[in-house]
Amino acid sequence: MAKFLGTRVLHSGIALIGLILAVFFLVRLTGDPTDLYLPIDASLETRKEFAHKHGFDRSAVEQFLVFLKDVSQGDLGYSLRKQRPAMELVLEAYPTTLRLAGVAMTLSIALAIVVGSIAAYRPGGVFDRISSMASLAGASAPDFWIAITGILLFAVTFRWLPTSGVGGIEYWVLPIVVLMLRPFGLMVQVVRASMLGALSSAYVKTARAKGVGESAIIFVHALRNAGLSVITVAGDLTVGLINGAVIVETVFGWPGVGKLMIDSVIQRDFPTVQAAVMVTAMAIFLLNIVIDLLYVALDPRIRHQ
Amino acid sequence: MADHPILSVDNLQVEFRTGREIVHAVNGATFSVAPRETAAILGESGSGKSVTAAAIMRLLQSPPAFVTGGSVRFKGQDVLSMPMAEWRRFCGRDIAMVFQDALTSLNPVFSVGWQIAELFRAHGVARGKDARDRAIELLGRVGIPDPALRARDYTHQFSGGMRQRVMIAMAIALSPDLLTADEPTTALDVTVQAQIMELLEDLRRESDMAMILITHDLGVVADVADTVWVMYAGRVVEHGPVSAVLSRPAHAYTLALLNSVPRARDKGRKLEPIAGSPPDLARIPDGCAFHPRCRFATNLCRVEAPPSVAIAPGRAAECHHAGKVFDV
Amino acid sequence: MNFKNFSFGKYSNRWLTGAAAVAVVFGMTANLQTVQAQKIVTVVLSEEPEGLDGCNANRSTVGRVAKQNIVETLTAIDPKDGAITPRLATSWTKMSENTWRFELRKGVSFHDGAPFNAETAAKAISRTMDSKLDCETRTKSFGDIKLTTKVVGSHTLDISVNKPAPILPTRMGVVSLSSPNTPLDKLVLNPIGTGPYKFDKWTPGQEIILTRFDGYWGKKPVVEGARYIWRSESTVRAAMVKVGEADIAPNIAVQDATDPTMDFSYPNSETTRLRIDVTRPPLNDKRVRLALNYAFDRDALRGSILSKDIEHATQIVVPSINGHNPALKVRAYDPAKARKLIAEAKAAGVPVDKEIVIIGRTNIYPNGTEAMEAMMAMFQSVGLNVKLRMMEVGSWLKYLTKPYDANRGAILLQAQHDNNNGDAVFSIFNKYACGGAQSSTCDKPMDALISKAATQSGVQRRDAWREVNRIIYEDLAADVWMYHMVGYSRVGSRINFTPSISTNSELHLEEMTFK
Amino acid sequence: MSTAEQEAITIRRVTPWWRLLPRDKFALVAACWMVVLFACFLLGPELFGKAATAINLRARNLAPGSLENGWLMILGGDALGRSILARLIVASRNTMTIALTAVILAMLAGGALGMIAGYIGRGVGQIIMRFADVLQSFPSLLLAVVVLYVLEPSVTNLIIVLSITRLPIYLRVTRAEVMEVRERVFVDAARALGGGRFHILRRHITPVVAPTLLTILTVDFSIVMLAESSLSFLGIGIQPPEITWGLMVAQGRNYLSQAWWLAFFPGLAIMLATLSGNILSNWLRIVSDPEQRWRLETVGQDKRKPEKQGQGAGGRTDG
Repeated sequence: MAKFLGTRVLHSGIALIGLILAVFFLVRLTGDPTDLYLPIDASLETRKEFAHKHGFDRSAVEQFLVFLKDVSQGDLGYSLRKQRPAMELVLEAYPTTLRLAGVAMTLSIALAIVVGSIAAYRPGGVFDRISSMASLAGASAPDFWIAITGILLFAVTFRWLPTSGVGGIEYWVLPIVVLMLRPFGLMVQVVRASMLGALSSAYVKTARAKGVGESAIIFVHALRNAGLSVITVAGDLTVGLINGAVIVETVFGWPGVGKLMIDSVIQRDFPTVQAAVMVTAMAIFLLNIVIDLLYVALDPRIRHQ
Repeated sequence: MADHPILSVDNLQVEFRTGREIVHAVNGATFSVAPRETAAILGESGSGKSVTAAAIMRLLQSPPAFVTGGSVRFKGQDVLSMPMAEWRRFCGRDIAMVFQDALTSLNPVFSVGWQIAELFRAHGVARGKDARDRAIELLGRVGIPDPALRARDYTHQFSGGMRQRVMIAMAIALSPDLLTADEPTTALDVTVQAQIMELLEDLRRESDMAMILITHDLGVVADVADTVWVMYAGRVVEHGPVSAVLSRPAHAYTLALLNSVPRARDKGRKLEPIAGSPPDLARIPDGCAFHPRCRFATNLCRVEAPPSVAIAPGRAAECHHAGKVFDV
Repeated sequence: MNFKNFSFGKYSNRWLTGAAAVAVVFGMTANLQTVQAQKIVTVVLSEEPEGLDGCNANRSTVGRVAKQNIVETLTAIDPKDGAITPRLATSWTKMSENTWRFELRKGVSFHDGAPFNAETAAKAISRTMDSKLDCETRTKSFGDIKLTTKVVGSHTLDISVNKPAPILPTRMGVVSLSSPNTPLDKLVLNPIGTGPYKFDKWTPGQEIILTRFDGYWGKKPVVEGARYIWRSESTVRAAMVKVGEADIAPNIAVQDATDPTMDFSYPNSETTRLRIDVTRPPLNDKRVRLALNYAFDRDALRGSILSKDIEHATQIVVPSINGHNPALKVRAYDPAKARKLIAEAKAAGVPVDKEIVIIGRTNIYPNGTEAMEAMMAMFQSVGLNVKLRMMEVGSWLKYLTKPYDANRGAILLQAQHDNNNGDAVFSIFNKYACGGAQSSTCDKPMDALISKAATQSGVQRRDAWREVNRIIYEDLAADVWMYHMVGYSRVGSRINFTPSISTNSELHLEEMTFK
Repeated sequence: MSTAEQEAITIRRVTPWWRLLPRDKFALVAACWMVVLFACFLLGPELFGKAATAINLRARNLAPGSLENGWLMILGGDALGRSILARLIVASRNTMTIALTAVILAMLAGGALGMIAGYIGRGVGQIIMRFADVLQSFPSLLLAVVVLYVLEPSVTNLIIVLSITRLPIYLRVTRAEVMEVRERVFVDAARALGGGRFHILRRHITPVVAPTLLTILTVDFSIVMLAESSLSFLGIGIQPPEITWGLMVAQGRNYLSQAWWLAFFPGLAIMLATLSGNILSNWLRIVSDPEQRWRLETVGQDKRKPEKQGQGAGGRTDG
């Protein structure tokens, strides 16, 4: 096990370095940021002076060498846009994104497993149809549409919930519902698909012959076998959320890494983009390692290779 | 046969509604099993014997399978109309089942010990460590070496024979009164087959357990069974004590079956395979279902369903020419 | 877990009843009572400021929070007519062509206790002008103009410029003064000024808190403190004020300003136009440029895609700016004339059916994309081959500032410019002079006039700028003029505040009172 | 038994798939909707091209349901008074080309890589998986800005960007399924019979993996559509006068408070397309899976309520 983890971490490290290199050079393809930092009316000399001072006029390779020197001294880049060290910005925004992603994913996985399993239990039945329709409708609805209509309805008309902002449980309701819709929709379909197969298998018949209750058959025997593809999709959706829930952060004003990433890309704030990608990449690599471990835990046949 | 039968199936009818036709898998099967007795249900594939076994324990997936007639009485109680909760307690404790292919019938992602212990847990007999120890003890009893260690292994880590032993361990966990074995050894090679049948016999004798053995292998029937029920096209066409039936069959199909199987004492004789192929259960021929393939078939067979002719006490055959077949 | 007698039916009922109970309880407790702190004003901005250093206070995102609230300027520009009123400087006299002497207000101290005098003022000004720092005051409003200061008396300061600066007092209205203890080598996130409110706390991504500064030299304001939050969606900002979660939303979109009791439109000193690339055929022909102006049905957009309160524009500066030429007549919508002009140009061999591309920038101003699509259709209807490409700001900037791409086609650039600094010099040089960073025109005589006007003052200065505007409008016809835009603010029922032209870049808390 | 009779039996036994369609009412409706969409895809731009771009500012944000401006305005007018119905029809071509091509490309590339990674654990498999990790952590917006900044924003570039961002989910799901399937007996049997590695992947593993990929593909369609919508909102997606449902949703975003229909109808179009895609894929999964096929066949049977005893995996049934 330790050997497995060791090689995986090593491989991930190499991949991470490759990723940072790719981001470093690709992001510099999106043009010289000088025009974006300086006001629109800045004169040509000011632009030249600014570009020279911050090294934007140098070639990407030279900038990379400077970057390496800085990194060796522990400076991971300074955001000119926000006038703060880039990594500090990202690490400040990250807890919010992780909390949002965590709560949304746990709820949507739990719900999707229950709904998907019951739907697969009687395919074509009433529950199956309704749950598929509802989950798909939720997944394919534009999320900002749900968010803003939710605010107009529940905050403005009914005054049940605050319009936006960070705070107690009532601040979480709308953002989490919006965040959950898409992962839940996809998860229900995947759980249903894999449970359909598991429920019609021979070992379920044996379990019944042993007098095991129906819900144990669904949620223990069948679900454990359907687990593999369910975790894979859940993992991918969590990655999507780790990359930041842009819509929720934008509409509800949650300071997450999604909005930070989008703004940095649009404003060509290279250090912040690099820092954000580095942190998200580490989280995603870690998540994928955990998922691979879950594979082994869930399916013994894989364990014995 | 003398005392009250532990299981009696009377005129059981099961049909599969698929496509635009109805497949009559079981057409009035009638048989019974006495306590501590081994009843063999003999028939070619497609004769409805496996469906009968599943129907007895209400394991048929419905739709497409529908039990449309007959009754299954276990110790006097009608299994088919039992409420769900009671049926769940019945399965595994009163009747247990051993399936043919243990690899697909055992859950691949749970350890063997866990799956056996589940029986104790599901029926509230034992929990946690106690359940595990009983499982290990059962594995030992069915002849699995080093059971404490092997209990933690998974299905794919066992050989075919060993897997079947696990199935048997699972079946006898709550020492049921009746064990249904649906072709338990078909997937195994001959030597392992003998060991498994021997194991089944020992376990049965130990716990006074009745057994229904579903097979198409005459050899197994001869060695192990007390009574034999020959099924063709969803009906029991002949039944009786094994020795009597196999030595002097009273139904044309049973006779044809015996002739199509090589036996030591008829060395040199040419084998006679049965002409034609098993009937299409969606279009069962009128009269006696076997008449298209029967040597003794006469017009009567083609028109009228044969009555059940009593040959001897506890023996009968549904054949218009039972006497003629008997005297061959 | 023993599933033995766990019949399936019961399981689902228990789940449903549990969920319903939670929902009911939840509904009751959550009818949110927005506790409105008595004298604290909550302002919901459209984006989080990117820093709060006093020397960037002329950038609207920073100015809305800091300018005249935390950091103050020597002189204040009255938005209505561009007149200059004393603030930290009580009076100023012109000593020579390049030098003005300022008498500073006495008895003023910074929030950190440092005294405000000639010496600390000089230190603040030199910090702002230091090229080591990227202060927007320097890069935007001064460019290549260098300021040098000389302490004459304890509260008397001489400020001189390397080029004739007739309107130096106006320019000083843009320079906000921070405390001498502010570090010189980097921009700070916690400005220290002399204003009526001092910086209290900034929770990144969530809010900025200002509290009243008791040692303020001026009248004690009513509002005790301010809490700045930000939401990107205008609909959400409008909803927050309606629900009472915020008191003021300085800018919301026209379609959200639906409640006359709370919504005010105000001219926001922004002027929109399509900058014509006069060097590229067929746009290098004046007839085609005039045809574009006549083909533009300017009344159709007012009150539909854009607000009904916008005014037709004929030049880059809004009427309240010195140098605005009121004599220029709006070119009314006349498609027939446009087609005639195009026919004349075609007859003269101008390639009129060559592709013309409108380069737009998404979210430059509310409904900007729809406006461009409508104008494209209007130009196409008079027979011009016009396409539209909307871009994000990074790509759009490639077309805005020099050096322009050599093999670019005929470009109409969607642009918007704001100038509420009182004088036309801040706008015209950059956009029309040969050396202007965003200029697509280069007319030698006009260039001479521009540089002369920059050195003049008083009436000659105003008339010189008016003449420049006339040349741009009538002789060069270098733009398709659109509108002087308006902004919309939503003010909650708790507050007395009417937005003015400067609300777009300054929000004076001292002017607010409670109903 | 005569051979003719024998044939009769076999033919009758297997109901052709198109006879199964009416059995599942939802699949029938979904199939009809797909036909409608395909018609819009083929004829849309030609028939309604002009109507979709005719600006009429008097009909700006016209509420739906009124017929006095002609039947095309039944769904109302957008921010420039253009008919939303006409735009929906015309936009279906772009939408289908972009979303379907992107999703199918992602599935093919992701599926292929996933199979290789799943089947060959060591070496190549590891490299592919780390490549997937990198792809997942690469911000899709940055990719879009880079591609669309360096190259010209065109439909093909947009498709490339969208399919690259959606590739990892297919790759990972395929790998998971392949690792599971590889253990099944029939794969060993095929290997024993001398089946080459690619033969096994193609003939034996693909049919097992295909249904799950198909399920994901249908939901992914809407995810890609909405990703394109957010790119268009930022100005790096589809350029007017081209239209896609995603662009229409983005354009409606600023009008939600008083012209909800601008974003609602394109959103509805995306939803209906996803729903019908998913229903058909579930139906297809049942038809193509011998074990499940009877579910459809029995639906047509008489509705007589089966007796209580019928007990099995399906439990009490009302289907």
